[in-house]
Amino acid sequence: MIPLPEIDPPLINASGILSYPEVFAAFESAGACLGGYVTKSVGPREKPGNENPVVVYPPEGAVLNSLALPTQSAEDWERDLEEIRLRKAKLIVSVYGGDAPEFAEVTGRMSRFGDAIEVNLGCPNKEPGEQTIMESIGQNPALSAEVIERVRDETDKPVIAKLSPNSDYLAVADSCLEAGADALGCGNTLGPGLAVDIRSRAAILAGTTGGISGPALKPINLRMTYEAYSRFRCPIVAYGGIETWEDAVEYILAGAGVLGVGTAFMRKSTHEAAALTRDIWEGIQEYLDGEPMSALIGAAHRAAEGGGHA
Amino acid sequence: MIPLPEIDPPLINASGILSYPEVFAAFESAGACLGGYVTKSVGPREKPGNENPVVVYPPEGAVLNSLALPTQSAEDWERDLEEIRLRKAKLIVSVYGGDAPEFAEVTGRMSRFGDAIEVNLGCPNKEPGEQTIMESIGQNPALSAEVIERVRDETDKPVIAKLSPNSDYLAVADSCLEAGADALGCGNTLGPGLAVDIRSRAAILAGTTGGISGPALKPINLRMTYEAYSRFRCPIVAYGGIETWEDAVEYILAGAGVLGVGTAFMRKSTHEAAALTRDIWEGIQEYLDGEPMSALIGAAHRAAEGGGHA
Amino acid sequence: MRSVFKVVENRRESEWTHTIFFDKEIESQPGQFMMVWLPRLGEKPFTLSYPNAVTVKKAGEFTEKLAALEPGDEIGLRGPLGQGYPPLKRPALIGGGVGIAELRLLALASEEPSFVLGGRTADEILFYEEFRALGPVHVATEDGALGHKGLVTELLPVEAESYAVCGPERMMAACLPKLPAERTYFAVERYMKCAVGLCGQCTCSGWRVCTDGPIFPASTVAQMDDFGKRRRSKSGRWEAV
Amino acid sequence: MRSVFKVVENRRESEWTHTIFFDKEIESQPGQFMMVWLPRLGEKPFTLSYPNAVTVKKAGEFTEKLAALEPGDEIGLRGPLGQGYPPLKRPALIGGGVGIAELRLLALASEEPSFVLGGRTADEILFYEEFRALGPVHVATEDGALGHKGLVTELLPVEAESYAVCGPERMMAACLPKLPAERTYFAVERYMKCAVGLCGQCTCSGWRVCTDGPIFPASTVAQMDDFGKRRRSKSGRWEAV
Ligand SMILES: Cc1cc2nc3c(=O)[nH]c(=O)nc-3n(C[C@H](O)[C@H](O)[C@H](O)COP(=O)(O)OP(=O)(O)OC[C@H]3O[C@@H](n4cnc5c(N)ncnc54)[C@H](O)[C@@H]3O)c2cc1C
Ligand SMILES: Cc1cc2nc3c(=O)[nH]c(=O)nc-3n(C[C@H](O)[C@H](O)[C@H](O)COP(=O)(O)OP(=O)(O)OC[C@H]3O[C@@H](n4cnc5c(N)ncnc54)[C@H](O)[C@@H]3O)c2cc1C
Ligand SMILES: Cc1cc2nc3c(=O)[nH]c(=O)nc-3n(C[C@H](O)[C@H](O)[C@H](O)COP(=O)(O)O)c2cc1C
Ligand SMILES: Cc1cc2nc3c(=O)[nH]c(=O)nc-3n(C[C@H](O)[C@H](O)[C@H](O)COP(=O)(O)O)c2cc1C
Ligand code: FES
Ligand code: FES
Repeated sequence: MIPLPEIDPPLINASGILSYPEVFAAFESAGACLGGYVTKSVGPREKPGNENPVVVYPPEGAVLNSLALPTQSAEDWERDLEEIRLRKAKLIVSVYGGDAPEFAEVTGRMSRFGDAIEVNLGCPNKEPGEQTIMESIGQNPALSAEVIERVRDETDKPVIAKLSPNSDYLAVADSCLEAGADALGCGNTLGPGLAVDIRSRAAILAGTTGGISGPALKPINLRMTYEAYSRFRCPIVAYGGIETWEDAVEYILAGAGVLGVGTAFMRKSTHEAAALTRDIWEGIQEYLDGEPMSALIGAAHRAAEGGGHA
Repeated sequence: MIPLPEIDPPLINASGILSYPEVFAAFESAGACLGGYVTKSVGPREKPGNENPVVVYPPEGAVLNSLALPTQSAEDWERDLEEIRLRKAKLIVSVYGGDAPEFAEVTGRMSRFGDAIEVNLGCPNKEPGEQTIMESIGQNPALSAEVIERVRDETDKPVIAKLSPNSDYLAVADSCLEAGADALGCGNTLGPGLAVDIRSRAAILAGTTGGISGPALKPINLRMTYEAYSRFRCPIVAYGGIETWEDAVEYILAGAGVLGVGTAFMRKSTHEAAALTRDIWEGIQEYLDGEPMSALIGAAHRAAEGGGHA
Repeated sequence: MRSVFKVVENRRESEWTHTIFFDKEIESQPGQFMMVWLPRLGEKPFTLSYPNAVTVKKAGEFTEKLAALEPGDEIGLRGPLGQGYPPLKRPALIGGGVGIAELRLLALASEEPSFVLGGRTADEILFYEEFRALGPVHVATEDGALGHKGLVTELLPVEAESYAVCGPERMMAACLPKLPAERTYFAVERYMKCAVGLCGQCTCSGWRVCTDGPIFPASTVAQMDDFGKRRRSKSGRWEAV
Repeated sequence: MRSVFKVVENRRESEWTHTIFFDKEIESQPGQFMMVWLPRLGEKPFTLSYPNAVTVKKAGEFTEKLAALEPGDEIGLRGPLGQGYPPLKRPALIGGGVGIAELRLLALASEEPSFVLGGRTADEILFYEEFRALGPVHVATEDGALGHKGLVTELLPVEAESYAVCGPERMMAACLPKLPAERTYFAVERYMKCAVGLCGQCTCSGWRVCTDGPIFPASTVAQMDDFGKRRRSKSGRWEAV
C-alpha cells in the first residue's frame, strides 16, 4: 500500500465544495487551516450538470444537492492545475467517469498533478437520462474493483476509494482494497432524498432528487468510518457533516486520519470559512493535549475492546 | 387487493412510538386526531431489547434509537388488546419475527384484533448476537416475499409491508406486492447511524448503532414514497420526520394516503402531542380547501407529468 | 442536553446511599430528572438532590457502580427531563427511603416546608439535620430508632397547604387516600428507556411518566388504575408493583 | 429562507424590462440577491428593486418567462443571499442597463445620493423620474436620446463621498481606474448554481461571488485578475467576459 501524503493539518475540503483551485487558493490566502485541496471530480468530457435549482436545504441540517458532476474537460483541468498553484496544501485530484476506461483515462491525465487520486464511486446524482455513478458502479463490488484496478494501472500515487453510504460499502471497500486502493473515503452523500414544494406541487430540485450532506449525514458516515476501520484498519478520509472540532474528533475516534469539510462552509464568507477551519484544528489540538493524533485514530475501538466503564 | 380500512383522519402513530394501547388510549382521551393506532411490533416471544441508552439525539433533527424490538409475548399482547379498548381508532397490529414462520405465527394470533396487519421488514436494530430484520429479511426481495406470503395465509386483513430505506426497496416492494401485500409502509428508520462520546471515547448507544428517525429521515422516506407511488400506484402509509402539516402534505403529494407520526412526539406531554396532531390535521384540511384528500394523493406526479411551469 | 461531567466528590449518606457531586451545576425544576450515563454500562433515571449531585441508593449493578464513583471519574447526564413540581406554598414533603433525597431541591425552593419522612432505620432519614433547619420534621422508622416506630403513613394526615410525596410506590398508594386531591403531588417511577416520550415503556395507565410526569397531581394519580398495582417490565409484560 | 409567493403586479418599465411585484416584502440589505425559482423551469439570481419586487431584463428563456408572469402566478424566492453594500454617505450610484434597477433600494437607503446612469437609449434609464426626486442625475445614452451621447464612463469622474457601480462587467471594468480605491463598491455577476458558497461555480479570482459578494470593495476588485476578463461557464470552463 502506498501511504497517503502527509496532510498537515489533516483537514481538507470535500470534493465539489469550493471546486476550483483558485477558490482553494483564496481560502489559503485567508489563512484556512487546510492541509489538502481536493478538486471537483474531474471527468473525461465537458458536462454542464443539472439545471438550477441544484441545492435545497430543508430545515434541520440536511442539504440536498443535485449538481450531477458538472465539469470542464480533463484537458482544461490540466491547464487550470498548471496555471493555479497552491501555497503548500497537498493536491488530491478527484476523478470520475462513466466506466472503468474513462476513470483510467482521467487518472492518466491528472496523475502528475496529484499527491493522491480520489476515486468518486458514490455520486448519487445524474443529469436526465444518465445513470448515477452510485448505481452504475459504486453499489457493485466487482465493477468498483475494476475501476480501482484500471486507476491503479495509471498512477503511482496513493488511491482513495470514496464510497457511497447507500451501498454494501464493506463489500465494496473489500474489493477496492483488494484491487489496489490505498485508503477509503467515507463517504459521499446519502440517499438521494426528495423535497417537494407544496404550493406548486413540484419537486424542488431540477434533478428531482439530491444527495444529502451536512449534519444529517454525520451519523451515517460516522458509522461507515467506524465499520470500515474495524474491518480493514486502513487509512480513512472521512466526510459528512463535520462542522465543529467535536464532529472531527468523533470521526477520528471512529477511525479517520483525514477530515473533509464541505457543507459546513455554506453561507460562510472566505474569512469566516477560514476561521472555521482554524477553530476545528485548534479544538482537535486542545483535545489531543499533546498526544499525537495517531494515538487517537480509532480509539473508540480500543476503548470498546478494552470494555468496562471508563 | 384488500383495501385498507378507512382511517379517519388519515393520521396514525408510528409503530414503537407510544407502543402500548393504554398510551394510545390516553392520547385519544386528550383529543388526539389519530384515526389509527399501530401497536409496537409484536414478536413471538418475550424479549427485553437492548440495554439503555437506547436513544441519542445528536443536534439537527436526527434521533438514533437502538431499542431492538423489546416485546412481551404475543400471548400477553392478546391479553392487552382484549383488555384495553380504543375509542374509535382503527387498530393496526405491527408484527415481526426471526423468520417467515415466526411472522406467520404472530400474525395468526393477532389477526383477529387488527383492522390491518403491518409487517415490519426493516428494523435496523438488534440485540448483541442477533441479526437485524433489515439484514436477515428486509434487504432481500425473495425472503421478504416469503414472509408476506406466510402472513397472507394467516390473515384476511389488509397487509402493509413496511420497508427499510436501506434496501433496494422498489425490488423488495415489487416482490411483496406480488406475494400479496395490499399496501406499502414507507418506511422504517434509516441507517443505522453512530454517535460517539468524545470524552469517554465510547459509542453512546448500548447497541452501538441506532436507526435514524425524525427530520433527517424525511427526504429519504419522502423519496421512497414518491418512487413507490410512481412505480406501483398502491396505497402507501408514510413515516419519517412528519412534524408539521407541511411535512404531511409533502408526503401526500408524493403518494401517501396515510401519515404516521413518531419522533415528532418527542418531549411532548400527552396534551401537547394531541394538540400537534390537531394542528397537522387542520393544516392539511385548510390546504385541501374543500378538495377531497384523494385528489391530492400523488399530485406531485401529475404535476410533473403535466410538465411546463405552474 | 447531554454532557459528560467529572465527579468531584462521593459523599456517603448512609449504609446504602451516596451523593455523587460533579463539576457543573444543572438548572432544573425540582422533580425533573436526569438520565445518568456510565459509558459502556448503562443509563438510568435519577433526580438531582443538588444542582450538581444525585443521591443514589444501591439497588443493583448500575447503582452499585454509580455509588462507587470517585473524584475524576466521568458521569454522563441527559436532561433535565419531564415535568417537575409547580411552586408549592407551605408544603408538607412526605418522603420514604431514597425518595427523601429527591425532595431536597423542592424543600429549598419552597416557602415554609414541613417534612414527614420514613425509612427502615435512623440512618435512612437522609438530610435530617438540614431539613430540621428548614422546618418541622416528623419521622417514622420501622425499627423505631428515630421518631415514631412504624410506617410514614401512620403520621398522616398532617396540616399543610400543599403536599408532595416521593417514595416507594406502595407507600405512595397508601398515602393517596389520606391526602387532599387538590394541591398534592406524587412522584411516579416506572422503568424508563428513551425518557423522552417516544417508546411508551414508562406508561402508568397510559400517561408516559418520563414526559407527562414524573410529578403528577393527585387528581391524575387517583385515576391511574395501574398506580400501586402494576407496571410494564423492560419487555412490556405486566408485573406487580 | 425559501418561500413561494404570489405575483400581484407586472409593471412594464421599458421595452426589455419588467418589474414583478409579489405579495410579501422581504427584508434585505441593498445589494444582496435572491434566487428566483419558477417551478419546473429553473432558478436564477436577481436583486430586489423593491422589498417585494425584482426588475428583470429579458435576456433568455428564464427571464422571458419571468417578465411575463401575471398576477396570481407563483414565484419562488430563496434568500436574501450574499453581502450587500455597507451604509454609504453621499454616494454616486453608477448604473448601466438593468444594473440601474439593482441600485434602487440602495438609493432609497442612502443619504444624499447622486446618480450616473447609462443605457442604449432613454427608455433604458430606469426609475429616471424617481431618482431625480432623490438627487442629481447624470445620464449617458448611446443614441443620445437622453443626456450625454456616449458611454457612462465618459461622465466620470464625478464628485461624491462614496461610489457604487452596478452594470455590465466591461462597463464596470472601465469605471474601475476612474474611481477611488476607498469607499467604492462594485456589484460582480457570475454564473450561480448553489448560491450559498458551496459549489465554487461563481468564482471571480477565487472569491465566491454568491457569498463573499456580490458587492465587493474596489480594493478587492482591483486585485481580481479575472474581473472584466474571464469567468467560468456552467461546466467550469473559462470563457471571456
Ligand atoms: C424519575 C425517577 C427518578 C429516580 N430518582 C432516583 C434517585 O434520585 N435516586 C435513586 O437512588 N434512585 C432513583 N430512581 C430509581 C433508579 O433509577 C433505580 O434505582 C436504578 O435504575 C436501579 O438500577 P440498578 O441497575 O442499580 O438496579 P436493577 O437491579 O436494574 O433494578 C432495581 C430497581 O430499579 C428499577 N430500575 C432499573 N432500571 C430502571 C430504569 N431504566 N428506569 C426506571 N427504573 C429502573 C427496577 O425496575 C428495579 O425496581 C429514580 C427512578 C425514576 C423513574
Ligand atoms: C447577483 C446577481 C444579481 C442579478 N440581478 C439581476 C436583476 O436584478 N435583474 C436582471 O434582469 N438580471 C439580474 N441578474 C442577471 C440574471 O440572473 C440573468 O440575466 C438571468 O439569469 C438570465 O437567465 P436567462 O435564462 O433568461 O438567460 P440565459 O440565456 O440563460 O443567459 C443570459 C445571461 O445570463 C447569465 N445567466 C444565466 N443563468 C445565470 C445564473 N444562474 N447565474 C448568473 N447568471 C446567469 C448568462 O451567463 C448569460 O450571460 C443578476 C445576476 C447576478 C449574478
Ligand atoms: C454541492 C456539493 C457538490 C459535491 N460534489 C462532489 C463531487 O464532485 N465529487 C465527490 O466525490 N463528492 C461531491 N460531493 C460530496 C462531498 O464531497 C462530501 O462527500 C459530502 O458532501 C459530505 O460532506 P459534508 O457533509 O461535509 O458536505 C458534493 C457535495 C456537495 C454538497
Ligand atoms: C423509539 C422508536 C421505536 C421504534 N420501534 C419500531 C417498531 O417496533 N416497529 C417498527 O416497524 N418501527 C419502529 N420504529 C420506526 C417508526 O415506526 C418509524 O418508521 C420511524 O421512526 C420514522 O418515523 P418518525 O421520523 O416520525 O419517527 C421505531 C422508531 C423509534 C424512534
Ligand atoms: S421512557 Fe420512553 S416514553 Fe417514557
Ligand atoms: S454559486 Fe455555488 S459557490 Fe457561489
